[in-house]
Amino acid sequence: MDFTIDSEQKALVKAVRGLITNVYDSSETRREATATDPGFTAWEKLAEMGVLSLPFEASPVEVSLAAEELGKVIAPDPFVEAIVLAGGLIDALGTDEQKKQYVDAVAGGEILPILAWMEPGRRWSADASSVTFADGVLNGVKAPVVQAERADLLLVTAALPEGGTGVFLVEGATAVETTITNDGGRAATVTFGDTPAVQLGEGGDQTAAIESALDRARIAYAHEALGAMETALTTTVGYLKTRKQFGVTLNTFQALNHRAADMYVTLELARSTIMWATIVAADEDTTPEQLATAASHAALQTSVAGKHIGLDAIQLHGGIGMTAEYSVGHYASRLIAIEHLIGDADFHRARLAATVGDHDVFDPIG
Amino acid sequence: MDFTIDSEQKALVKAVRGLITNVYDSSETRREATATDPGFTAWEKLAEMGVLSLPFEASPVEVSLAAEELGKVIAPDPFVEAIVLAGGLIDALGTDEQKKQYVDAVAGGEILPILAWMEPGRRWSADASSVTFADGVLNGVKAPVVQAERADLLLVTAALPEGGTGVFLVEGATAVETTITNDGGRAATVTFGDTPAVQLGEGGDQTAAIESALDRARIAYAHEALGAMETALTTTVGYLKTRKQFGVTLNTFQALNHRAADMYVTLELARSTIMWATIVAADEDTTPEQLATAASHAALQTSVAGKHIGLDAIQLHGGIGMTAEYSVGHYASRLIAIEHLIGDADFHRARLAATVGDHDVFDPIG
Amino acid sequence: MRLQLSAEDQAFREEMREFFTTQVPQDIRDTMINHGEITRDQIVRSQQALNAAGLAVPGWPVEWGGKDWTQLQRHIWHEEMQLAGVIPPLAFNASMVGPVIATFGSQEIKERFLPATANLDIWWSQGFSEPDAGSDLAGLRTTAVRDGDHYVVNGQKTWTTLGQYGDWIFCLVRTDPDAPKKQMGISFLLIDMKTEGLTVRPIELIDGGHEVNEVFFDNVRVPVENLVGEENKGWTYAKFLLGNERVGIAQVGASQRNLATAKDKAKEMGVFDQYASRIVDLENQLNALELTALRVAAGSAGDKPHPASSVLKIKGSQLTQAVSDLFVDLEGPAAITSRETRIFLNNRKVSIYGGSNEIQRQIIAGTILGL
Amino acid sequence: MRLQLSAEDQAFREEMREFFTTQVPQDIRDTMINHGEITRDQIVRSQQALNAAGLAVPGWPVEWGGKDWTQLQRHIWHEEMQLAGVIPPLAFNASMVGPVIATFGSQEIKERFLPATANLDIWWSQGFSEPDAGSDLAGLRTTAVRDGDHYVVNGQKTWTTLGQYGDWIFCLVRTDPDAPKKQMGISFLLIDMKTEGLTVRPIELIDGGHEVNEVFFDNVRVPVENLVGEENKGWTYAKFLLGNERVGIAQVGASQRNLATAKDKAKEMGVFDQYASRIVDLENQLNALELTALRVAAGSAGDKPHPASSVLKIKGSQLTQAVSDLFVDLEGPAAITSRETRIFLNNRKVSIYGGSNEIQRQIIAGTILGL
Repeated sequence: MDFTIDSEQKALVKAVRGLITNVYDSSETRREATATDPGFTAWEKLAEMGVLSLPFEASPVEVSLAAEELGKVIAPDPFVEAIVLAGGLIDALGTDEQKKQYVDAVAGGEILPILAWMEPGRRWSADASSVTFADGVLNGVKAPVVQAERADLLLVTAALPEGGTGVFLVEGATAVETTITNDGGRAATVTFGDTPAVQLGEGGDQTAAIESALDRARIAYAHEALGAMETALTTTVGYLKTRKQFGVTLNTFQALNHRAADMYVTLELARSTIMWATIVAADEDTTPEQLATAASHAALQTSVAGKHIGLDAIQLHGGIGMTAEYSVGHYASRLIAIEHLIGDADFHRARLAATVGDHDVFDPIG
Repeated sequence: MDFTIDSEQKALVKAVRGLITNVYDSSETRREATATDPGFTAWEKLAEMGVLSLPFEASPVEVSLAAEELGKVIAPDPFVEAIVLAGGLIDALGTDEQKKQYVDAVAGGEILPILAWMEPGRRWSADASSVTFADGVLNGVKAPVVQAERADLLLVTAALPEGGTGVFLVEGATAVETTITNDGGRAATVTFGDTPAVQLGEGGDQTAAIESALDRARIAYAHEALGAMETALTTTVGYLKTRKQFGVTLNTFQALNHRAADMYVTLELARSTIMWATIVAADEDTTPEQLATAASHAALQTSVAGKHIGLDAIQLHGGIGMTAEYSVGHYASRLIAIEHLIGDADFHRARLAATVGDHDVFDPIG
Repeated sequence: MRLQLSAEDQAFREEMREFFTTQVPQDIRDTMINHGEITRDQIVRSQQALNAAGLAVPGWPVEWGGKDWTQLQRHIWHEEMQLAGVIPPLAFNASMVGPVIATFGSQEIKERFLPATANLDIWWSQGFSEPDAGSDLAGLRTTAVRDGDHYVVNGQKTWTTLGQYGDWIFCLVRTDPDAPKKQMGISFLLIDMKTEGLTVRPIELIDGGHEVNEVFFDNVRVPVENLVGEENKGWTYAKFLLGNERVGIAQVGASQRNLATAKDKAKEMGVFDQYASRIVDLENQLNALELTALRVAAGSAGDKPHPASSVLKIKGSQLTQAVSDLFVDLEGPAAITSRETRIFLNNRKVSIYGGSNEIQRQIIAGTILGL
Repeated sequence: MRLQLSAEDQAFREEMREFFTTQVPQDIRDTMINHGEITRDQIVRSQQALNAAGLAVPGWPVEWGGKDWTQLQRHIWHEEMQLAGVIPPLAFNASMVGPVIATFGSQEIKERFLPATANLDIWWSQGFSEPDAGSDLAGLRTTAVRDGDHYVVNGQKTWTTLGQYGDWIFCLVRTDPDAPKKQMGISFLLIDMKTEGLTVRPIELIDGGHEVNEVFFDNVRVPVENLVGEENKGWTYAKFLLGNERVGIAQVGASQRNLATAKDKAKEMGVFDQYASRIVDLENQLNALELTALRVAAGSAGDKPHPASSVLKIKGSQLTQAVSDLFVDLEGPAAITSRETRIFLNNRKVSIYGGSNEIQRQIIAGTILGL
């Protein structure tokens, strides 16, 4: 068991941090970026630095370290969505030819792929139901699909005629209705009407691969959230130290300091679980079931901790924390969004409940 | 809608308070009382004052006011168990002859009746299952039965041969194994082996009457708990004002004061629900279903508030709160006991969940 | 103790329910119930419908349109209004500046402003908070210097809710910078927002909405007759104003209506059973809150704020947020684009404004518990 | 980053698990696992079994029976011990007075006490807390006045856990009442509990148990050679002692074992599904705690307490209590007579002793966050 990172990984962290804090050098810069479509501006630089190739060339550890740095400034670039999730699925399922066609282009930032998997009225199931594939075409509606309009390539989960769920590739125009998400991003309702599509990979039921890709993405999202929580706490502590009321700085008030201490407790516990989940994902002996368990543990910590830290960061700031010009509100917004992208606390509790009775003591390193 | 009490009721409160604070004039006196069987010492005086006749002669309002005063000093006398619950059931179900035989004697303190309704492994169901009645005799085990050993008359719920549950009267010796309860009281496992018994009242299934009697008892218990919570908070506030640490009184520490404020918020909200439940019970137009809903609302508030206030009272005291010589620990113990006598939070949430979808806005005065 | 309302209050309640559910335009109530965006026009039409029936400003003196209601009746009025999805009268007019003018203003100022205020012909904004003051209201720095028949006002206000719609603004200004205590030397001034030198700048909130503003005063000349009461007595009037608003502080009717809507939504989505326990918990807590509000209303004598007002504020804000949280979770993945999430984010304000919950705990600890 | 333990640590873990589950008397482990009452004899036998295998005092210097283990190995040792239901070595001996004597004591005092301390031939009690001090340890008032070759000790200690079994007691006493700061003028004294003038009075706790005591000193004469280190330097040794105990502070192994037992119990009672979500939540939090303890153990260098120790203390105590609460609720109506309820009440102590959770928050706010 080793939680430390090596010198190369440290160098990666430093490089990503340098890049991303340069692009989003203030809350205002990020706001400007999200105000204009597609809502993010670091993509080319991330491609140039090789960050977009991490899921294909490095381990989940490097992916998570990068995601955490992006989370610290809540970079709006769809690294987890496009690269970890959609890109990861191409890498996992694609035929040699498909990989050849797409992987380098995705890693190079030339093609932005997006996985359209969620369906209206359903809750984070890996299988598709309302979108179906038959006779070479897709029909049905997917929503919300993050960055669907900007995407060059949609990966669409669809119910197969013979049962099971497959992943299908759609390039070019589809009926997309985009809205601004509550964290300043973009998401769309995508409607397929006899839309021609080819299946990714060798065909057949791909539900298990989709589930594992989602679990890897959940872990990366958890790291993004971890970065966001850390900044939210740091910002709050800084505010308590400097903001004066009634003639004294806010850290004169013990009740506020203790609230900040509780946020720190939450943060450090979440950090441990989230780091561990990455280590589980990086281990070559990990089974899909172990990956699912680790992802759900990380997601549950992320949901509960994200809400605690995000919302208390606003409360401890008072009115300023409610404004779009100040940073912490955006961190809370992003943390709430991540919770509903990875599956909320109820969802992951139910997922873990299915197996919690099968073991005695849960051993994270066993 | 009127939460105020009239001058006669105020006089009752004053009289009960005078009596009970005289009998249990300190935490030490109460400890001495619970150290010797049967564990309570105010019974005769409560009978003399007429407190034991309240369920038979007055309304639930008077019963609740008395219970609250007993709760303020956590009087160990089984007022709710014997008088409200068992006595109330005799009054509700008994034949004229049975009432004549028992009610005055119960109200006069000459006969202590106890309802044996809980069964090992079951959770607060009004119907009996493991204790059965057939051919004039009872068989099976009841536990825990509060004050069974001291009881002069056991009312035993038992499954009827033809289905349903009846209430049976058992006088005199039964196989009773008594233990000290965690709040300093007495409870027993009572075993029936071909024990002769006669049914209370006219016979047949009496589950509905048992349920209503339990609900009335739950509301009285809630008032007892309310009294206990009030004293626990008052004691804590007094301690914070006077106890010195680091050279200053504890109320110098804002974090502790805010914890006490949260206890007050919890107390006042619980008080409103519990008072309302009594008013519902006292209203002659109230249906058994409305009574059940009110009782569950009161019980749920009692469970959650009792735990919050009881446990934080100990925490805010520190070590002294852990000791048997000091008072607050006993208040916490009694509050935890009440929670498990009336049905815990989960039980009442489930009970309310059965009907929560049937109405739009819940109107407490409709 | 008695469960039912008195026959009189029962009749009153039915009258209110009847009025609110039939006499206030349906489009307004539908927008409220379905969590839509409320327009300025809807707020004005709603209040004018109320005012036409004499139901907009019941807390005012009778001669200015008020009702001689009990606190319980005012509670019922507010509760039924919220349950029916009616927009309550604009607080700045009905609960804030109106009562101050009615209590402390000259006859001339009353006649000039009160009828228009009750009918929302004048839309009032509030100029109390300042950027560096936060919860420390008395630390305000906006000045008003006498110059002949005018005050010249300079400074900045912030958190001015719906200031973009405002016709007039009531302000606390510092008229005596040399007063020995910061609470002294403050005056209560009424300012026409069209006056030269006054500018309103929107503040965007985290839900993307524009609901609060900064208001800048650059040598704004205000006629001395716009002073309410006496010069340098403004803090007294402000305290009166802040203590006045205790009916409806818990927003319990709105939360109850929202919880009922959430039940319907959960049923529609087929997830009712999954959320039943959480709904029960919220209903149980809302019931406790409603009953506490009734106790406070029934137990309030005269104009003294009941000490339990802070309880209503803390629990009311927590439950507003908790019900809102339920809506977000019901949305599932759609929460990332849902208006419910924006409402949830916006609702973070309710535990901050009007005296944050930390301030309320401080009040309970100090005033009630004597800590 | 690496998931598995190193081959060496993996072997170490298996060795520990093998030892604890086979070489410690079964009756002791059964009593622990089934939440029974532990006797003095069981505690002694358990520690002597560990000591015989060289596993009682791994944190001590090697020459006095310690092991040159990494922090991670000490964590594994403690974790496996708790998972197996083995009673950990008596903290007063193994983690408190032992390390102080080994670090600050003279050679003579080491030889005299350390072997007997490791083997629990001497049962040590702790004489730190006093009735009026609480969390303010340095405010102690028990005095030791030099009289020839003796100190004469007068005063009172309290919260002396298991003092009824004690052979000796290590005490903080005030040797210089005129010292300029209260932390100065304190000495660290070893006192034979059979000395005349020393009396132990039991304190009953709210669970009805007798686990702590008051200890009274009435002109108790203590030979000067029983002083550890230098006179008036006792506060330094006390701080060392208090900072020393970071392995096992979270009691995570015990909580994990208890949660596993709770699962079995819920299944037996046929209520597993009802409690599954709560069990998941606890397992999720315990996992986070265990991983944090591993991070702290792996990241600790030398003898400095890791700043996250307060995190372990706060969350560890909360989860000890939460798992205990689950046991109570599983009991249903039987909770009123159940031993689980007494354990639950007793467990209120874990958020109070060893620096209450309020003190821990203060440490986090001050030391870590710089507030």
